[in-house]
Amino acid sequence: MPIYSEKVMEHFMHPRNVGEIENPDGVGNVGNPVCGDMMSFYIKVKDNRLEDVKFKTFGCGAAIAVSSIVSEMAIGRTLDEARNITAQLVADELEGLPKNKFHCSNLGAEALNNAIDDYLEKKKKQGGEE
Amino acid sequence: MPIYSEKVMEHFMHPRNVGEIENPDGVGNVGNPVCGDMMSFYIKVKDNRLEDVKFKTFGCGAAIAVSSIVSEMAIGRTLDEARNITAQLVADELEGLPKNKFHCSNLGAEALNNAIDDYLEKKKKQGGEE
Amino acid sequence: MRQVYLDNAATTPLLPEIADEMMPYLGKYFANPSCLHDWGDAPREAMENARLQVANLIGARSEEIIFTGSGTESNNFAIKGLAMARQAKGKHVVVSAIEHFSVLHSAKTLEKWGFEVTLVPVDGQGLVDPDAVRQSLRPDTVLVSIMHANSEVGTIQPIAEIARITRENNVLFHTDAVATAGTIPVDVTGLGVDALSLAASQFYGPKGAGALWLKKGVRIMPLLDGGVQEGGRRAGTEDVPAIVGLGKAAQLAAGSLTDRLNRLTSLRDRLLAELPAKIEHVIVTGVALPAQHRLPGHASFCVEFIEGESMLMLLNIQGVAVASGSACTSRALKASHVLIAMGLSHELAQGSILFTLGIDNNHEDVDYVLEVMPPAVDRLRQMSPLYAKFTRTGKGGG
Amino acid sequence: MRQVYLDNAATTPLLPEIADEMMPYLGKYFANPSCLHDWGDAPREAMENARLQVANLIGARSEEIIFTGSGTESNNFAIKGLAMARQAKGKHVVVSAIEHFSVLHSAKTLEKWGFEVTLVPVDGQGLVDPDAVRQSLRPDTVLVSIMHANSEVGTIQPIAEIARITRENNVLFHTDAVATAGTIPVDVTGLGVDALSLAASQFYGPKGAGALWLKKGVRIMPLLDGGVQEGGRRAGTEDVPAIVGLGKAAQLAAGSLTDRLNRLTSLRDRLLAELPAKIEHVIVTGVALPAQHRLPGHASFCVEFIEGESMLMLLNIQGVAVASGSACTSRALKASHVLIAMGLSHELAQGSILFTLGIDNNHEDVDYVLEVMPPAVDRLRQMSPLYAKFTRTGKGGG
Ligand SMILES: Cc1ncc(COP(=O)(O)O)c(C=O)c1O
Ligand SMILES: Cc1ncc(COP(=O)(O)O)c(C=O)c1O
Repeated sequence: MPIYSEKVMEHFMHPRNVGEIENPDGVGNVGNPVCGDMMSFYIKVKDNRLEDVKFKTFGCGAAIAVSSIVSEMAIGRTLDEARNITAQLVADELEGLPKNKFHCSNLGAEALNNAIDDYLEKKKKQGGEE
Repeated sequence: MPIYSEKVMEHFMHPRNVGEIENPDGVGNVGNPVCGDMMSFYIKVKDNRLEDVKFKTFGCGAAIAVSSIVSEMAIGRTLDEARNITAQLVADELEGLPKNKFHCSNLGAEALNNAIDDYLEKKKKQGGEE
Repeated sequence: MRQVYLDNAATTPLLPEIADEMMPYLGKYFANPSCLHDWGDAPREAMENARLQVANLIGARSEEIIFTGSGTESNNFAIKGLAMARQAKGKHVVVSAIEHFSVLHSAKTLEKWGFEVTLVPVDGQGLVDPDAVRQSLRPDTVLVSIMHANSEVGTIQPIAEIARITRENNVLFHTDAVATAGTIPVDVTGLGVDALSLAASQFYGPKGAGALWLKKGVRIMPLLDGGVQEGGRRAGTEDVPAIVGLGKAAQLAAGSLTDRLNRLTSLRDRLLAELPAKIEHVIVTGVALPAQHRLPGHASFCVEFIEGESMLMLLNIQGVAVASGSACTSRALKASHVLIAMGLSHELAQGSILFTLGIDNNHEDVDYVLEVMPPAVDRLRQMSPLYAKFTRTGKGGG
Repeated sequence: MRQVYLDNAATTPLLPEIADEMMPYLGKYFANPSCLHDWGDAPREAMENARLQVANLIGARSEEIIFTGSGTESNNFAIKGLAMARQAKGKHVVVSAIEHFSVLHSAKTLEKWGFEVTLVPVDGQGLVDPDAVRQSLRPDTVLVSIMHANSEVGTIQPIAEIARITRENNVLFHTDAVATAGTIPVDVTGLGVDALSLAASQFYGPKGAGALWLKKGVRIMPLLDGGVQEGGRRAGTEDVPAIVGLGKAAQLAAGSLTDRLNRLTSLRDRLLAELPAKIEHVIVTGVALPAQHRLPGHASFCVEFIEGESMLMLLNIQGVAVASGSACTSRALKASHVLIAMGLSHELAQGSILFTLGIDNNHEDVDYVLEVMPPAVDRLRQMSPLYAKFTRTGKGGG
């Protein structure tokens, strides 16, 4: 099935960080069944760093591999660093994606970003409540 | 080359009665180079019968075979009998012609007819002159 | 590892005896069949023999067969060519919502050319209601095209009934029989249609050869203009080896249709029955058991909470070749227009998976699928946010 | 009896090494290249390799190659597809009077669709005058199509010169290179065209495979609507074996073009020189010696006072395969539109005969033709009323 790189296949076969985080600090959801892919990212933040990232994904092989690599790329990063994980970086890290699957790498970056937004939002609210 | 029947091929390879008749009793010409076929039929008439028929033909294999068989069918016939040599009879006698070549059998019958007309015309004129 | 090819709707293997039949035309009988010299004889005669073989398969006359390069070309030729030849009479065309893209997109092209197109809906099993066709007809309708069977959900349409309606209304009727010709009995008189598309690569013949059957006297505008090949209706040097292969495939199919049918049906019925029994939340798409109005080798499903391509990939790793969505366009990303037209949600439609059996398959292949499929589904569901939601809330299931 | 095939313009034999290359795709690599599972890999990779081979032959990029089923399809696709994609800009198209029917009749179809078509004339050698193309251009001209070489008279057109004019005027330029690609050097950049048609069956490849090269960025309306194959520009299950054969043929041609060219030219030049020397009242059609602007294997004549098909038949009986009029449409009865456009009389044009050499031919073949041709001509002239008239009156000769 060499429409996918070996790296994509490896992550599809052995996805890292599948699952949910109980009481996550942030959650990011993207996609919908019409476009064919849905991703939920869960993050745990400590000292402005992503201590843990988990995901659940409904989608094609590329979507699963993207989720896996994004989670791997994100763990241990500061929030700012994590924000710099672009679709292109994700695709490069996977040694390329077929043209019609590039949008998947976009979704992965977006889901992570949404989770970070969610964390910051919550924090702001908590700050306001304090 | 089995687009042509064996009979067509035989007449094409060994056409009967090729040539001209010196001082013919009638001459019939049909066709022109635009349509691709030209036939000249020469007849000798004796006692209202076709004593001799010869032809010259410019045209495809079918045109040559048709000329040959028409000459053969005509020799020895009365003028009225010769008039009954239709395109269909010619095609049948040749064991069939390809659809796009059927017009050749028409030409053959027409050329013979024209030669008979020419003969009758001349005779009438001679009769008038007498 | 066991290798199990279950993607016969995408294309069937070429039978070795058909390939053998083609060989001389890839060798010494290479000449152009239009040529007048002796070299043209063997290819021309072989082509005319193939024409007769194809005609015999569908109960037609050989002069009614026009060879094309694919099912897609036959459909484009039929839809555009029949409509355009009748535009003086009217500019309305009727097709079903679940036609193959070669019909649907040809109809779209007709729209660009000033035609109006009505899409007839289907029910939850993918069946066209003949009455809906009747109601779609207008005084300016010049063509109806309803496929004989759909290759995504296997549903066989009531073509003969629809044909009665088009005949009553004096409207031309084309059917796309690419999924049926050579697979189930197809008889143009029994079906009552005016034009019919078929393709060799769907019944163990070669790629590159299709045909359009056109009832004697029906006018059509050529799609490929040029030389006088195929009576001036389809120009271009004929692909003799492929045409010979199509003929041989037709002859073999005609001779073994019932055998093949029985064999495939028994395998199919096991899949239709046992897969949903083994895996929770799996629905059959198209006609469920007892499945008379279903293609014999065709078992299609939607697996809830997960997506088709990832299932396909996991099965592929186990040596099993299947399709998801439309077999021929697995690379298109959108949910199958067929499943959506049948009323399935996008979520469910994304989980489509399609097993299409061929004459080489056996019960061990089915056993193997039944063994490797459940863990694959399980694994993907463990990753799925939709499944998580369902197990949490009991909601989202179909 | 000696068998001499001299009808390579109708189609060339398939080289055994090309057939060998195709075999795996008629066997175990049968799958649909669009499929996502492993079965699709080998056919897909083979197809992409073929795309590169074809691109290399004509100095193009592989993503610019669209596979089709024939030269005719490529031409229909180009003429209709390029014009229709530009109809908002204008509805005027320019083609030469001696184009292949697949171009001419496509242009006629455009006329039915509201386009205007200008036919550019040719001179007595079949050459298009670039200035005539310039003068035919109008503000609403959207497409010019001039063939690279004509397969009836072998004349090679000044494509690069014409391309300079179309570029200056911002008009799209397509060339039908079916008679040249794989036979003489064809370089899309050097030619300066925007689109180019070719076909495998003209250079020892299989039937059923052609290509349209389309410069990157040029828009086209598909001729075959349907699936997403060929980037959505040409739908239908790909004929992988034929495509592989096209690729291999392109590779072999690229590697031996000069050798083939030299070999064919020397045989051709003998025919062009010796046939008119041996038989009275024979004229060369197209470019006479020294024949740079002539296809290397191509020798065509008109024999006065007799008709081509009957000559063809007599040569056939002697084991020699030739064509008369248009090679691909020998069954059409009218005088060649090419010869008429070149100003020949119908009478003369009917006597057309066409020897097209291939890489299997040798000098003994030429000797044989020079031996059997004169008596055949003589025999037919003895039957010809035109020859009789000429010998009587000295009139009617050309
Ligand atoms: C019902 C139907 N119609 C048309 C086609 C198109 O046929 P092809 O791929 O030969 O062009 C297919 C392809 O599988 C099909 O299933
Ligand atoms: C110049 C030219 N264009 C187009 C064609 C048509 O090609 P095909 O017969 O492959 O459709 C031919 C056929 O010989 C040709 O010579």
